Amino acid sequence: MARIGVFICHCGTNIAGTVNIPEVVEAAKKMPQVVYAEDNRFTCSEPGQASIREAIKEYQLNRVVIGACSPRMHESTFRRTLAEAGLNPYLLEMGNIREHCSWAHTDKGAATEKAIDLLKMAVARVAWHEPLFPRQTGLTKRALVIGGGIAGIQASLDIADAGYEVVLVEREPSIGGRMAQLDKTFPTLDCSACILTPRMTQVGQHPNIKLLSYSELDEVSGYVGNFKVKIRRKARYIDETKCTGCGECATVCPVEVESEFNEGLGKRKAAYIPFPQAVPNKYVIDKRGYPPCRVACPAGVNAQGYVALISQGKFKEALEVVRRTMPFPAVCGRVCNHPCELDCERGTVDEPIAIRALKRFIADYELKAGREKPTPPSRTKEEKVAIIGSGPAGLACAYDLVREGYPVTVFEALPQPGGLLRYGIPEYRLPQEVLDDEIKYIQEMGVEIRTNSPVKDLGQIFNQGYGAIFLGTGAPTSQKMGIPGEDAPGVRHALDFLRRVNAGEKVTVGDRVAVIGGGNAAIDASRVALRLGAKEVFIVYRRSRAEMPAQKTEIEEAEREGVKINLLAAPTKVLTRDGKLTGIECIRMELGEPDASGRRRPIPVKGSEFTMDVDNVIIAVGQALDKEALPKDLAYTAWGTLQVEQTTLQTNIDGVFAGGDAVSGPAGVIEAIAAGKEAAISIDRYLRGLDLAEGRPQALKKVEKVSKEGVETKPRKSMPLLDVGKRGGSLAEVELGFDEKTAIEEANRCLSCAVCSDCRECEKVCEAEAIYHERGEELIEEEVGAIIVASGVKPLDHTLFPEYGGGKYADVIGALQLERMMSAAGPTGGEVLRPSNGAHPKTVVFISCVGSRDERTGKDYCSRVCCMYMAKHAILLKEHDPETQSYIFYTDLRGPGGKMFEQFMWRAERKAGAIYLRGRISDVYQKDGRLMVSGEDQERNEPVEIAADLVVLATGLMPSDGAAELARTLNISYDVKNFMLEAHPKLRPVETNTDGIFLAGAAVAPFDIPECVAQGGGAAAKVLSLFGHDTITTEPTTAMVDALRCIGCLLCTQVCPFSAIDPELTRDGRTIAAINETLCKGCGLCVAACRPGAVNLRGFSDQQLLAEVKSLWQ
Amino acid sequence: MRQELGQQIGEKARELLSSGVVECVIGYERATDGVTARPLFVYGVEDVDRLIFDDTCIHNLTRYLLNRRDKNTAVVAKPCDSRAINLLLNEKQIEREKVFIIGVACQGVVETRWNQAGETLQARCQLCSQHTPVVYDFLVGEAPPEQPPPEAYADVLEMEARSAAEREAFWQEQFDRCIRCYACRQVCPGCYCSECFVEQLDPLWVGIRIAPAENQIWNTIRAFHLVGRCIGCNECERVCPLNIPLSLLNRKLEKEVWELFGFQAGMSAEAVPPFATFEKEEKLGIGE
Amino acid sequence: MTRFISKKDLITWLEKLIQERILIAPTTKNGLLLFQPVSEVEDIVLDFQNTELSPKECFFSATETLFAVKREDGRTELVPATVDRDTVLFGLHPCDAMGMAINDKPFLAEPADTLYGQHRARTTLIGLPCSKPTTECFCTSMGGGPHDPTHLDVLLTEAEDGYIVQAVTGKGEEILPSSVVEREIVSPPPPSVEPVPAAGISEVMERVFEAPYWSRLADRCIHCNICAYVCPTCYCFDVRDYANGGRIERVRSWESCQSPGFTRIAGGYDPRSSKGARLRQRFYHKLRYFPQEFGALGCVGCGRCIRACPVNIDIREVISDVQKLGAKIGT
Amino acid sequence: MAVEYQPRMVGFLCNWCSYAGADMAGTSRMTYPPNIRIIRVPCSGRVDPLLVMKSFEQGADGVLVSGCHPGDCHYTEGNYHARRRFALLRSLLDFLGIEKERLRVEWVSASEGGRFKELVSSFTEELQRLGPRSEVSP
Repeated sequence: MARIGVFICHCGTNIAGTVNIPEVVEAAKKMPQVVYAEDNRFTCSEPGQASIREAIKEYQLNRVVIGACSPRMHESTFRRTLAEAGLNPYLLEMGNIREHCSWAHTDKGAATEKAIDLLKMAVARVAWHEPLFPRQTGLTKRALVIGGGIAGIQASLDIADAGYEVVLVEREPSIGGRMAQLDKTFPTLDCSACILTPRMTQVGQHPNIKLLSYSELDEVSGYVGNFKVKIRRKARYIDETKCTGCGECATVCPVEVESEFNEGLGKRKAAYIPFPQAVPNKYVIDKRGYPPCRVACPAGVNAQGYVALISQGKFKEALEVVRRTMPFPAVCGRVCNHPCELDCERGTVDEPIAIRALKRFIADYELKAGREKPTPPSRTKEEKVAIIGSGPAGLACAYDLVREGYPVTVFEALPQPGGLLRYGIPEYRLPQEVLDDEIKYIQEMGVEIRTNSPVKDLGQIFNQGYGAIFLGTGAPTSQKMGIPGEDAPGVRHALDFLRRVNAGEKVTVGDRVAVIGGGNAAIDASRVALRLGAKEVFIVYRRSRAEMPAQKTEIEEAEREGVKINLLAAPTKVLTRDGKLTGIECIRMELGEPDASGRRRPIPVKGSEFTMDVDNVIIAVGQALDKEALPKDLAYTAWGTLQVEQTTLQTNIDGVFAGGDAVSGPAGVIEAIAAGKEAAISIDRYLRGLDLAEGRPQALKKVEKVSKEGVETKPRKSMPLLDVGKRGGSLAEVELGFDEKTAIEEANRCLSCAVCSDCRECEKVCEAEAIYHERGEELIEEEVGAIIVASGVKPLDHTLFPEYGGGKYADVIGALQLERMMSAAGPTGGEVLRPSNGAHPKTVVFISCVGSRDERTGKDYCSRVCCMYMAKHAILLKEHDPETQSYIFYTDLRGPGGKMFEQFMWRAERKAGAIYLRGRISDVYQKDGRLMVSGEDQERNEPVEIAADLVVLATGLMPSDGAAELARTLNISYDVKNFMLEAHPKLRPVETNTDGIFLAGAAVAPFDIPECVAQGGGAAAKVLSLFGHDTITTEPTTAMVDALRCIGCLLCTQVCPFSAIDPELTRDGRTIAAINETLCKGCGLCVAACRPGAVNLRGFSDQQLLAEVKSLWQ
Repeated sequence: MRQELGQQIGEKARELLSSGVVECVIGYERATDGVTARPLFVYGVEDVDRLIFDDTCIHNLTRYLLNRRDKNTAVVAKPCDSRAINLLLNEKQIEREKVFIIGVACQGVVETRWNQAGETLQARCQLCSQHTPVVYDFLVGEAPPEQPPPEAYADVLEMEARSAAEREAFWQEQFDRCIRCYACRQVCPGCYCSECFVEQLDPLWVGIRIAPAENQIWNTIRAFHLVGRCIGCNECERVCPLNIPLSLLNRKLEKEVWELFGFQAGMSAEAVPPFATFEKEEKLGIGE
Repeated sequence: MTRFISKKDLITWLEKLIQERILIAPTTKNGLLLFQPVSEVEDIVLDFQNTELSPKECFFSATETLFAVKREDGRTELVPATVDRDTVLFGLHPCDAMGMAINDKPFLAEPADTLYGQHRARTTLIGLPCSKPTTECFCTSMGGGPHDPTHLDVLLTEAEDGYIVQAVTGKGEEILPSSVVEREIVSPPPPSVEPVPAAGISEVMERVFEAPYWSRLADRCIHCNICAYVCPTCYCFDVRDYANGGRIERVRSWESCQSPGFTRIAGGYDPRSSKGARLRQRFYHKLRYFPQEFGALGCVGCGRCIRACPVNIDIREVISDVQKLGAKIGT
Repeated sequence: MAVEYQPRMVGFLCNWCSYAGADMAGTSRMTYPPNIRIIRVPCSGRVDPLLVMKSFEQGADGVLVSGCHPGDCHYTEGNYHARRRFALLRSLLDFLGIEKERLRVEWVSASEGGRFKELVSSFTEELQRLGPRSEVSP
């Protein structure tokens, strides 16, 4: 039973002047459970408090209601009073009869009535109060600082110097932040690097600072004093502990991209440090995934890698990159259907890189220059592998296995190795000697090839001690069409035809030849027929041109050579007279619905038959397996191809694998190579007794975003061809290949999509052996007691302001770009140059408030530093070149404080002769190679137009990328501009509303350097004052869960802003919500969200609030 | 067709029970009036032939999954019912691997009363565009061809168009009838609190009285607790012995949630429900 | 000779009753047929099968105040609720009248429930025979019948252009108007009602208590309170004190053994926490415990619970299942 | 002349902004109608719709829920949750015939004493315009 005492305060006349105190006291005495009521002149005074203490004792009060001022004013005072009287301090409730009543109302009657109601509510509520006890927890005296700019550096050093450990996390490869990019600082014109780099070095060497550069915060859990943070250490590909910073990797790196540190004005390599004084002085390889060309290649040949090396003239090294994957650079450089080019990102700018031609170039280069005999890889494995068929699939498989250390024997039924490469592709596309050389290379690598060795019995092979077999027997027979007269003399099959020609047999053709089909074999056959002397060659194809499977360039060349293509026609009958072929009867087709292959199905048009007079018919409508020649017991698919397990390529026979055309049906060379490679993986695993399928197929992660900014269009180099006139009667190669200069120029068009091209040149030169191209990112966990957020700012992108020429004209630059140019260590070596032509600008116009103080951009705030840096730039420009004239268009000039800011602008105007013009710019346009800046001089109220050489946009500052995500990860507030929100803008500027998380520097608002440093120090002081205690006291007004009512829907965990609720398993196996009281801040969101009312809030319980409501108007 | 569905469900049930995949199959059988359907719990293959499915199978059986949380159970679910499974998964009440869902592609069900089955589809079925369950393991039946759904909220709009006084009078009359039998709650797959606020003694939100003031709070908060959670199976309205148009309330809120947040309950088990999240910049007619 | 009242005279009589007393009769509202106070005779529905809710409400309200507490100048006084007007309950069928008789047993057994007693005493029951029993009616198996006048004060049986009047009790006799005449008229035969195998059910129930049948039956039960609230003989209630607006009163409201917390006791223990146990309780109460205690089955066979149950828990099916089960288990 | 109808109002004010804003109104001696009864809550997101319903049941003609401006919540997100919850409750109440205007949800910061005064005054006038709620029989 509650024994409630009510104490009414007069507060002098503050309350008593409007509220009838005696009436209120009398009413209070009648309220339920009230055993005592009195009034005091000033309850908060010592006599007033003494009176409460006495009454508690005398009347054995166990609850106290005080009708006085706002609890926000004196609740803590009276809680102490209760504690002094031996009561739990939380058994107090205040009725706010001053701020909410006597001061807000004038009618004495109504005010008195309201005061009574407010006390009634307080009395009803206090009856439900329970004793509450604050909690104490321990803390980890270790701090996390996020951001290695000047604010973060200062904070880290201050905490570390005080003897506590600091984990400093910096997203970039080096600390230094924005300040490191600056040339000079205002208004003292100190050299920014000179004052910053000693500090950076100090951080790098401080025994108490653990510097994690190139890292980002991933996850935070825990609470003040006891945070657990996960930090994502981005993949650096260079071991920090080994890297000596020598920079050899960067020297040999063939890839150049825009330097972020130099604001895009210079280049850096894919292996880089952002600037020479970087801390830590450890290189990073910028690898963004796999380039689209490599992802598109079925065999995963690293096109970007060899293209990058070609661009550097490293042809031999480029060839090594190809051979790292497969042994057919010359073959694929000629006949590959190059899916890489289809996906080439350059194609979205203008045209794809001529990747195939480049590959051919490096192969030819070696062929011409001659190559050294390769050192065969050492034989590390015992088990022998047999490869049946020496086509591209078989040889690719053999090549990979021999490099794995296996003894490999290739069995070839025909007299020469090469399979379809040898017998199916005409000389004018793939000269025999080119193929010979590639095969020779494979043999030199240790692959044994036995020609004239058909295999009919796999058991025999196994008996000879081979541990595994790969079948790469291809699809060497032509399919028939199934029309009358197909067997007539004069009808030939394309593969047979080509094989005979390639084998050097004497083959003749008639004057008029019809070739049936639309694939590469049809084109090849028709062009060979021409070369053998046919006068007219017709291709008859049943669909339209778009559906022709042959390569486009091949079709074009065929037509240029005179081949005629009869589309939408299908032969129905081969016509003969006296046993001699006279022609074919065809029927017109039209296209219907798409079929299984996705191509539109051709449908004959009734009555549209026509005849063609020809002497020969060459059928090229499809290829099939030669089942007769294949060993028995193999399983086949419904399509007549070998049946294999899709990812592992294992056939129905244990230890026998198959790939290439024998499995896929007729396909490209590169597909066959890819299959051979896959089979090699399977065979290796098979022989080592490993799981065949695990982790396969392995998909390469394509690079997500490719920067194409500022790429100028440049046409693709075209392949020089043999004159059409010179082709007839000869099988000379039609494509002539690139020369060195063309190749380098073409290679330079590459966008370096993945940045690092994975060429591995750096590995060769790194003496420290610090490079690990395969090593991925890493997540590490740290425990800290406090966190300082110093995530900083960035300037708005000046190219977003085309109205000022930003992004439109090269000579309109951002202020930070100017800063980089002025820096002696910058991209221009300290010279200010016009980006368009490299000339010294004489007239420079500054435009202020670009993007800031602008409601359109949503950045309606002043960025605070621009007025000063414009003055700085004007002064420095004059120093760099006395002939420079600066104009500064401003909105108004802000140079606050007593630190010579105002005077600095005077100096710019008076000493450096900068002309300040008040007014906005209406237009920037180009005229006669200069930039015309037209605007208004508001002071003279007249239009002005200035012909400038360089326009500098003083863009405003905005929070760094990802600031909002960071705030969300940390669970701290941020404003609509994504600046971090202080706990109080005046009194708690470096604290957040989350205990233990502090703010420093420009993450809060645009600050200049000394402000950032002061804030860094301030935040450090807050951390140190926290670390001065051994425990942390937390408020007891936390949430609690009724385990019986909780239904485990866990909605509360979703609404809790502090991640203070976790699922917990009860003894009877139910999942319920459990409050982490140390994390709980007592907001009560969970309480209102909880449908069954299982969560309640101490101090603001459902019962307490409901009692207040129920006491109303009684 | 109808018989076929029952047989297909029966065959699946036989397979699931005999292979031990589930311990029980919850489906429908003919009720004792010989006209309507009732829930059936099949534990053994001997009872699978009792399973039926036709347009009188109106019950949402998913609610029963809550009684069998720790046992492997198969349940027959119409598209609307299937949304409740997502709701319960989202609210972590059931485990997906313990439930085998025999989904029924639905052509709609009819209004039934004891001994009577209507001729035409239920109004909600006529407005329905979800003819295939949103989640299932095995599907029987065939969805009807898609048709553009008519105005789904005609009755809600009609009620909104009335004056406040008319609306108040209407609902007062409806709620006055309520006898607080809680059939609406007991049948609802979303009402699974172990102790409903309306029956709690501490705090005493609502007393035991079966009287207008209590009835109003009960019905209002019941509807509110289903914001973003009601999956529209209409079971509450069906079971109400006093024909209180509860679905009108539910659908009003469903409409608001759709218009404000583009959210529909139970369409996926992963989607974050509207009261579990927020958008900083949303305009909801509050404090603007 | 038989007593008779013409339809015209009946209307006049009812009009008079409306003036003098509260007349409660079946009326349709919102498509529901319910016993409600009527002010116009034409609102009364005479030809019906069964009302949605039983007329037990007239004696045992869904919610009613039992007594109020008056506090004045430190004195506390209990003011019991009283019934101060006479009521006529018109149009009830014999099964509902029998339901009342069943409820009388617990309510009026000593110590009697005075408020219930007052309601009963001041209410006259004018019944109509049941001419069209529903398919789910089974009153004859529960000891009643469609034309059974036993528990009524007056029974009016429609015949020719009026009604045969049967005054069953003195209270009934008193209320009859003078327009009742004697006439030679034959009462129509009662309609037939489908029987259920209820013979000896009470004894059979004894043997099947532990059968798994009950928990399987409860599988589909959703444990709402519909069956109890539509039932003419379910009389469970809860009592709570209310303090509101300075007024304190003790209130009784319907409650049901089917609701999950019904038997929960202080400390949280619930002897009937399982669904099967709760559903079993309902049937045992009607078919076993009530007969044991009061010598009659606790069901009148009105079929309301069958019709209203959302999941077709059908007491007829339960009775016949129990019989089969009993036969299997043996004595 | 008849006495002006005096509506009854309950205000649930968050401790950090709106309660302090009401304090500020008092401290600045801004006067407003005495009809409102204020209940202090930690956050507008703490207010369970049941409390609002109970207030109406208790006889309130209008209920005010007030918290920090969006983005300013002491607990970072409470008012956003409140906004969603009460947007729906208002629609529901309106549908039930309890006019939207009777449940006001507003943002008042600790410094906005004037805004609080204006709010209570305009709410009182609005409720006077709407008139008393119709009685739900007990």
